[in-house]
Order: sequence, then structure tokens, then C-alpha cells
Amino acid sequence: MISLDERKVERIITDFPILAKPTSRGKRLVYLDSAATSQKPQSVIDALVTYYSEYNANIHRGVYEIAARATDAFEAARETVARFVNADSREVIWTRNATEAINLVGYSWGLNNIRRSDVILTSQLEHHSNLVPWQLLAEKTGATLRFIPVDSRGVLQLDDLDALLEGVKLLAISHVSNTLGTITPLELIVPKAHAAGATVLVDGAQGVPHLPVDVKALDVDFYAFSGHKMLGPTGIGVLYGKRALLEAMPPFLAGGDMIRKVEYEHTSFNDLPWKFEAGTSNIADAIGLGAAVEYLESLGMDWVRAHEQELLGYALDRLAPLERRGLAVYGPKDPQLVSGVLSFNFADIHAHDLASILDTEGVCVRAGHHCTMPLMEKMGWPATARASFYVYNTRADVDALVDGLEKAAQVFKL
Amino acid sequence: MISLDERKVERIITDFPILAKPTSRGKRLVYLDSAATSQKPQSVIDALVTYYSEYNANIHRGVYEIAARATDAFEAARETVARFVNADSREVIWTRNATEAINLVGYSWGLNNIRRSDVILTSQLEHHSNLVPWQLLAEKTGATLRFIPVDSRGVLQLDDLDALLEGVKLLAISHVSNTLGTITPLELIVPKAHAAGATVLVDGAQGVPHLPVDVKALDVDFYAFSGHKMLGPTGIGVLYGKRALLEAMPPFLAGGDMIRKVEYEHTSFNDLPWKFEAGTSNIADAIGLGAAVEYLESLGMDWVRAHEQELLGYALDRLAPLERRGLAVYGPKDPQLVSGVLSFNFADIHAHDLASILDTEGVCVRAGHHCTMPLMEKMGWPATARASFYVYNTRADVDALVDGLEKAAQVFKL
Amino acid sequence: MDDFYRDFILDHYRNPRNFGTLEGATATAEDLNPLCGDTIRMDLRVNDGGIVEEVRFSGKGCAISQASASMLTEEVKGMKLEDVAKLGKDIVLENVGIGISPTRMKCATLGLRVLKSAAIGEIAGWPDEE
Amino acid sequence: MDDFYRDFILDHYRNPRNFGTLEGATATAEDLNPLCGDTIRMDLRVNDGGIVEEVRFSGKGCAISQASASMLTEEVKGMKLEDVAKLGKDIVLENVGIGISPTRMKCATLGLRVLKSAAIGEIAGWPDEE
Ligand SMILES: Cc1ncc(COP(=O)(O)O)c(C=O)c1O
Ligand SMILES: Cc1ncc(COP(=O)(O)O)c(C=O)c1O
Repeated sequence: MISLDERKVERIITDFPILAKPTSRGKRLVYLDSAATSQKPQSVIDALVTYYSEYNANIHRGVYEIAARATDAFEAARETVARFVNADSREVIWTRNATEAINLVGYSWGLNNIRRSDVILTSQLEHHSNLVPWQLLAEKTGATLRFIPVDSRGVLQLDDLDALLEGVKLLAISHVSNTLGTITPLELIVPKAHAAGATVLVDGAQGVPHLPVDVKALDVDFYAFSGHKMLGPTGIGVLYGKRALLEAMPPFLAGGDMIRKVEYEHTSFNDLPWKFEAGTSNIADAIGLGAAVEYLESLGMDWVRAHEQELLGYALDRLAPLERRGLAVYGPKDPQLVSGVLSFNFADIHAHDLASILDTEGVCVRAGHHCTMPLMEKMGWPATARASFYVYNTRADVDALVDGLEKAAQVFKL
Repeated sequence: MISLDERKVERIITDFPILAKPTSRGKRLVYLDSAATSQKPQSVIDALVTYYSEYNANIHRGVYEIAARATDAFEAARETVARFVNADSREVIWTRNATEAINLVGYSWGLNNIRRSDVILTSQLEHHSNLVPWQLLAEKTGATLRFIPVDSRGVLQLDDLDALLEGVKLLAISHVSNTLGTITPLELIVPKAHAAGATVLVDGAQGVPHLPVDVKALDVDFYAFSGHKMLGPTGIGVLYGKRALLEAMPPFLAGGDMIRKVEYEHTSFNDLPWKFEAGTSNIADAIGLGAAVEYLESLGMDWVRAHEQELLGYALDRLAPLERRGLAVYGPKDPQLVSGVLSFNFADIHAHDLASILDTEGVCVRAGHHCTMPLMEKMGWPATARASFYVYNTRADVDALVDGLEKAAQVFKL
Repeated sequence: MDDFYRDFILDHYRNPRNFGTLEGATATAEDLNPLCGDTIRMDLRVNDGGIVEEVRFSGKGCAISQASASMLTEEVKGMKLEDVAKLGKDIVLENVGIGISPTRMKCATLGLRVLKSAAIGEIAGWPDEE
Repeated sequence: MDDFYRDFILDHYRNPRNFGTLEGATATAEDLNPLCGDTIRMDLRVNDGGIVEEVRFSGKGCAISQASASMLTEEVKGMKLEDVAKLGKDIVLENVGIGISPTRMKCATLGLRVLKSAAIGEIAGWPDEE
């Protein structure tokens, strides 16, 4: 394992303007909620500002200079993102976020391919965004929803995978759990799913930001992710799809830009990827996401992964002593199996109260069900507190978390 | 008519950083393509920068301080937009753009309310975004698509409106034509449509940016618009819908934030407006749109309308002499009936060539079918050049357009 | 926010008053805060004179929601049902308001919302939205 | 861009060569630039030796697309069909390239795209994407 490169992280921190500002109580901002949304480096903010103040124009149909520049930057961002996950740029469709990407597949592919007799296989640890769309699809089509179970640590139980895959037309599974950080062994599951005749959609909202991802090597059919969780702006996400699948799918949203020729009674549609991009795109934020990817590339995704593993390992060590005082850390507690996510509860302090007290110390963690209500219900956790790490976090942030927990123990007179 | 307030416009111009920068040929940027997308004032850019560099956080579920600030700013922007069009904030649903707003209605309301025997009435001058979704809906449901005709000036022919409205379940019509600028007399059409039992959707992509709009007074059922055409960022738009209609509609996209309670097999949905907002919203750009609306409010929409009328009148005057040399200006040529849009062709110069030559002079106009291919076909225009005005345009911009046309005449040896 | 967790709040959280369900309740309501998943149920027994004779609450959630609900139950006993229906969020503010952050107001008012719902017979809006 | 519109371009635009359709064409293709709506159709007559004997184009659009197509028709007459199929965008650049802006390259290459499609028998990619 590469050892934690504190000097590199110190340099990274200076790229994030929000981290330079103290909180209203004068504390240092200790941002441990990147799994919800990441902070943005100056280069991403600058990409937006430059677009809006130098070459803001609508794209594709513009003849004049700034329109050409906007079109080029927009499509260059698509190339950048495509390169980042090893896709062809025609296979990279801009969406608002991972959720819209998943729903796009649900509507365009799902309604046209899923029948009453089919099974949709997902897992017990999915984010609502990779569960509710399939509930709705199952409702509309009469298909059956089936779940890969998780064990008491929140790890997918794959012993019966072959049986689970029987009759499965679609496997929809997350790459990384946002609640526990557990990494799905796609290299094991995807070939089996394909052998069983299933199409595979991966919810990569927590994958691409934290792991090196190669959609070709993973051989997934669809892969969805969000820009805002990977240093990019809000409002932009990506659906990757294998070209042949996307070609065969009808359009989802209809309107400007996705058409080829429109008559009053009939319309023919544009080529990929534009067939799936109706109306004026989120031009600025696509360009911003391109800048975010370039930033991540400059760090190297292997480094990002190693850095998170290091931090998680350090956090597990520092938190261990608190377990005697009622701290419960969930998940497999193994940095090899988990991305930089740590879910926990502390004695009888409710996660919301914990988060409120941590906030007074400038420490931002998420508390609640993390959009995985059924998992929480199954595990018997009314809520958890979740700390999640990213490129700008340091051991000092972990220390601040531990100090905050000490304070909570004091406030709650544990 | 309020006379053109050049001093006020000079002040406005200084608020738009892009207008301060010369083009690569050293010309002043004469931006006459606001109907495609508008430029952004510094206050909107600042709203984005402040969000990303001071309080970037995911909303609604965050306990800590910056998450609370982000949630408040996001919901305050919704209130601002709601106030601007006189809606209740629960009736304001964030979408990516007008196109998505229209498609949302097509999927959620349309698929559940339109039957084979129903008629969808639209017009011959619609933008593809308010035509193709209805073609697809008609295809899926077996309903009939019917068109309000336009006359040779591009004005809606309403003489037979009563007959046209027979059997109509949905009237989908634009508030203002993006190609010709013609304003639809909604105050005349909407009551008749309602009397005929139709639900009314208005494509207000060119309405809200240019006219004072009061959705309650117009009594429309749905009203769609885009932030990027009204000084706001790309990637954010709005669907307004009457509360009772929205309440009765099933959700469109499914995922985080739009749920109330999720179990593995079943989900119940959140209240309005969040029921229709799945996944992480475009937080920054919603806040940016709020800032754009505040900017427009500071100018006053009556002033905006009057300013565009003035400019259009001036442009019509200045262009009249060129008509003898083959300039054809389309539409009713009456600033009372039209927003700040001017579509034209010049002798045998193709619109694209015209736009290219104007570009060399720093003048940005759009050329092509303006996403209204069927209208172009019907009118027998292979393409038109379109100049469109907004708050930052001046008589000097019109003069630059006229000079550019003179140059085109020279290049093409007219 | 840390000054919110005073002794009596922790006491109500750890030793909730009137906790449980009520046999023979004449009015019951239950709701959750969809943002955090906290739930509260309120059971009321109202006599013929329209007076709340007995009340129980149950649920799970943070110290704020549970302590606030617990305190409410102590106060509504003996109140007229119609007055319960009219309660505003000031009662919650008086009980637990000191030091509470705006983000947590929905936690604090969940019990009130459910109580009012039971009294009114339908789900009430969030009291802080009124 | 204004230096693009030289006399011979305007001449080809206003007096297109080989304009019209071809009776007895052995290969035909038609396409449009979806971004601007310009259309071009190309009709070819190829003899048994695989040589393009006759060619006509029709369509509507800007000076760039029409002049470029017109010039192309003059050049392919007498060429082997297989060589037509292999044409790259350099031929267009040589014909009309001077002063053309990148935005307008798709206009300039529309005729070539259609011509190649006719030769290959299917819709070709945009030549500038190759
Ligand atoms: C009349 C009209 N309707 C709909 C649209 C679509 O707007 P958007 O591309 O922002 O979705 C436009 C914008 O081009 C328009 O002018
Ligand atoms: C695993 C997972 N899937 C899907 C999503 C949804 O992402 P978004 O809200 O950006 O659409 C998230 C983010 O919360 C996530 O963590």
C-alpha cells in the first residue's frame, strides 16, 4: 500500500477554496461527507466562470465564434469523461445525475425489454435511486424483483448467485455501497450475469469517484454516475451504455438536439449520444465535469484509492478504543473491501444528535438512512452516522472526528 | 411606450462580463442570440461561485451548518421563482430545462390521462420540444395529434378554434414562438380550451424571459420554462403545474429525495414539489436561477418588455431600406404582437453564410431551422437568420447588424 | 447546538414519559420525517367532554424528536381536544427551543405534527410551515 | 470567413454544375446535416468497369455545402467507384478550405459524405470524424 502522502494532500487542500474558510463558530471545516457530494477544486469553479464570462452560447447549431468554442468545449468534456472510464465518447450520455441515468435505462430500455415473466435482480443494499426505478418498472411490466441478500456485515452474499440469476433479464447493482462503502466484486458477478443472459446496469455513483473504473474491462452494459460526487458541479451526470444497446433503444426525452428530421406527424432521431440529450444541455456543468476529471487524472485514481484506504485504516485504528464505550462501526472494517466510507453509531446517541454535536466542532458527517431505508430496516439500524473520505481529507480530519465523538460522549454523559 | 432608456442599458451592460470582452478579431461582441441562450450577469456567476466556495453541500438531509445553508438557499430560490410567476412554491418543480419539463408532463400526466380516442392539440409553429414529445405520446397512446394552423405571417389562425378544440384532452402551445417571436393570445385561448375540457400546457421557454407572466392569471395548467434563456445558468428549468394536477400525477423519475418511505417491495412518495425531483438536484444552478430572477425583478419585466419592443421597432425601421435589396423579414412586423425576435433572409444568401459573415463583424445571430423544422417546411424557408434581443442590447447593436448585412451584400456581390 | 442537550432533555430522551401505546385510544396518528426516518405515533383517549384524558407516544428517533414528544404528552393531558388541534410551534420552542439549529426544527416539531394530526383527524402540515 | 466567399465559390453556388437528378442512376444517396437542415442528394451512374460515368447532385443549403458539392461532382466524373469510396476530406479542403471556420466544416463535407455513401452503399460517418 502506498503510504499516506500528507504533503500531496496539503497541496490538494489549497485547491479547494471552501476548505480555507472557517465555519461560523471559527472552527476549521472538516468535511467528511463526500459520499453525499464532494467539494470542488478551483479549476472546476474557474471552468464555469470562464464559460459564463467568456464564451457562453448555445451549442451545436451556432455558427458564430463563441458558439463554436462552447460546442468544442462541451464535446471535449465528453471525450475527457469517456477516456476516464475507457468508453467511446458516443457511449457517454449526459444526464442530470446518476439517478436520471438509471431512470433513462428504466424507461427506454426497461419498458421495451422487460416482460411479465422476467426477473430484475438487484441487491439489499441499493441506494433508493437503484431500487425505486426497478420497483416502478416491475409494477408497470409485471416483472419480478429479486434481491441479492447481504450478511450481517453488509456484504453481498453471493454463494447462491447462480440460483439468483435464473430467469434474470436485468441485473442492477451498485459498484460501491454509499452506506457501507463495500465494493461489489463486479469481475465475478458480471460474467455470470451475462452467462445467465442478463443485461447488467451498474450504479457507479460511488464507483467512479473513488476507484479506477474501466467500463470495457468490467464489461458492464450500462454504468451510471454523478458529477457532483467526483469534484464536478451539481446538475451533471453520465450514463454510459454499450453502443449496440443504446442504438437499439428508443429515445427517452424528446425535443431539440435529439432529432434528425422533424415533420408534423413524424420524427427521426439523431445519432448517439445526442439521441438521448433533449433540449439545451447543461453546457457549463458538463464542461465543469471535464475539468473535475482532469483534476482527478492529475492525482491518479490509483492514488485516490490508496489514499482513501490509508485514511480508512487510520480511522479504524483511532476509533477502535471507542468501541469499548459503545461505538459500533458497521461494515466489514477492511480497507481492501471498502471505499472511504465509515458508518457508525455511538452508544444511545442518535445519529442526528451525533451529527449535530460534530457540527459544532466543524465536523460534517451525514446522519440518517442514506437513501437506503430498506437496508437500514433489515440491519435494524434506525439511522447511522456516516463519515466519508476523499482526496482532500487528512489524518487531522480523522482526529477531529475522534475529538468530536469524545465531546459527544461528554454532552450525552456516556 | 416607454422610450428606450439607453443610460439604463449602459449600466446593465456593465453587469455582463462577457460583453466587456472583444472577439478574437478585436470586434465588440454584439450578442443577438438570446432566444437560444441569454448571457449571464455577474450576480448569477457570483451566486455559483459563492455556493461552490462557501457552502457547497448536499441538501435536505444534511444536519451540519453548510448543508442547512445550502438547503435554505435552494428552497429560497424556488420561492423566488414561484413569486416571479405568481405560483405557490410547491407548484414549482426543478427540471433541467423546458424540454424536460414538457416531457415530464408527457410521461407522468400524458401516459395516465391520454387515451386512444383523445386529441392532442398543438400548433404549426412549435419548437421541437413542444412537438416531438406529443408525437411520441400520440404514438404510445393511439391519440390523434391536431395542429392550429398559422397564416403566411406565422400568426396562429384562431378563427376555427372552437372546431379545433373538439375532443381535445390536451392543448400544448407555446407562449412565444422562438422563430418569429409571435405572442400567443393565451387570454383568449386558455378559457376556450378549458371550456372544451382540455388541460393546457404552455411552453413558456420564450415567455417568462421576455414578458411579465402570471400563471394564476393565465390560468394555465402547466407552464414550462428554462433558466438559461432568462439570465440563469444552463442545466436548470422549471415545470409549474397546478397543485391538484401535480398531486394526482404519479412520479416521473425515481430515486433519492422524492420518496417518503422505501421498503424492498414498495415505496411511498414525498410531498410536492420533491415528488418530482429524483436524485441530487442541480443545487448550484437552482440558486443561480434565483439570482437571475432577482436581477430581472430589479429591472422590472414591464421594462424588459418595453425595451424589447423599442429595439424591435428600431430594427424594423433600420432594416426597411434593405428590403428593396432583397431582405425578407418574416412575421407580423408589429412590436405589439411580437417579442424581441427578428427572423429574416437576405436575397440569395443562405442564412448560414449570412451568420458566418456577421460573425466576422462580432455579430452573433442564429441561422437554421431554430428547432422548428415543420414550420420552416410549411413556410417554404430552407433556413432563416434570427436576431433576438434582450436586456443588454442597444440601438448600437441593431446598427452593427445593419452594417453586417451591408458587408454581406458586398461579399455576395448583391 | 451542544447547549441544547441539557439534563432534562437527556432525561426525557432516556426516560420518555407516557411512552407506549394506548388500549382504547379514541384518536391515533403516526408519521415520519422523510428526511431522517424518525417516527412518532400518538394515541389519545378523549372523554365525552372533549378532554384528553390519556395520551401515549411511541416511535424512534433522535433526542430532539423523542424528548420533544415526551414533553408534549405531559402537557396535553387534561387539555381540550380542540385546543390541541390549534397548538402552534411556540409550545415546542418553549419546551426545547434553546440552542436548536434550524435544520433540527423538523425533528423538534414531529411530535407536535403527529399530535395535531390525531386531534384534527388528518395529517397536518409541518407546524413550522404555518 | 469572409475571405472564403471568393468568386469561384459564389459561381458554383449560383451556377451549380451537374445539378439535378439522374435517370438510370446506379447509385443514389441523400442526407442532411441535422444541425442546419442542409440536404444533398447524389446520383451516380457507374459503368461495368466500375467507372463513374455520370453524376448529378441536388439539394439546398448554404454556399459552402452547395459549392463544395458542385465542385466534387466535377472531380468524380471518370473516377473509379472504389476510389470515390475512399475519398478523404482533403479533397474538400483543397477545393474550398481556405478561410472556412471549424463550425462550417460539416457544411463543406456534406456533399462528400453523401457521395461516399452512394459509393459505399450505406451512410458514411462524417468525413471529418475519420
Ligand atoms: C419556444 C421554445 N420551446 C422550447 C425550447 C426548449 O428549451 P430548452 O432547450 O432550454 O429545453 C426553446 C428553446 O430553444 C424554445 O425557444
Ligand atoms: C450508491 C448511490 N447511487 C445513486 C446515488 C444517486 O446519485 P444522485 O443523487 O447524484 O443521482 C447515490 C448518491 O447519493 C449513491 O450514493
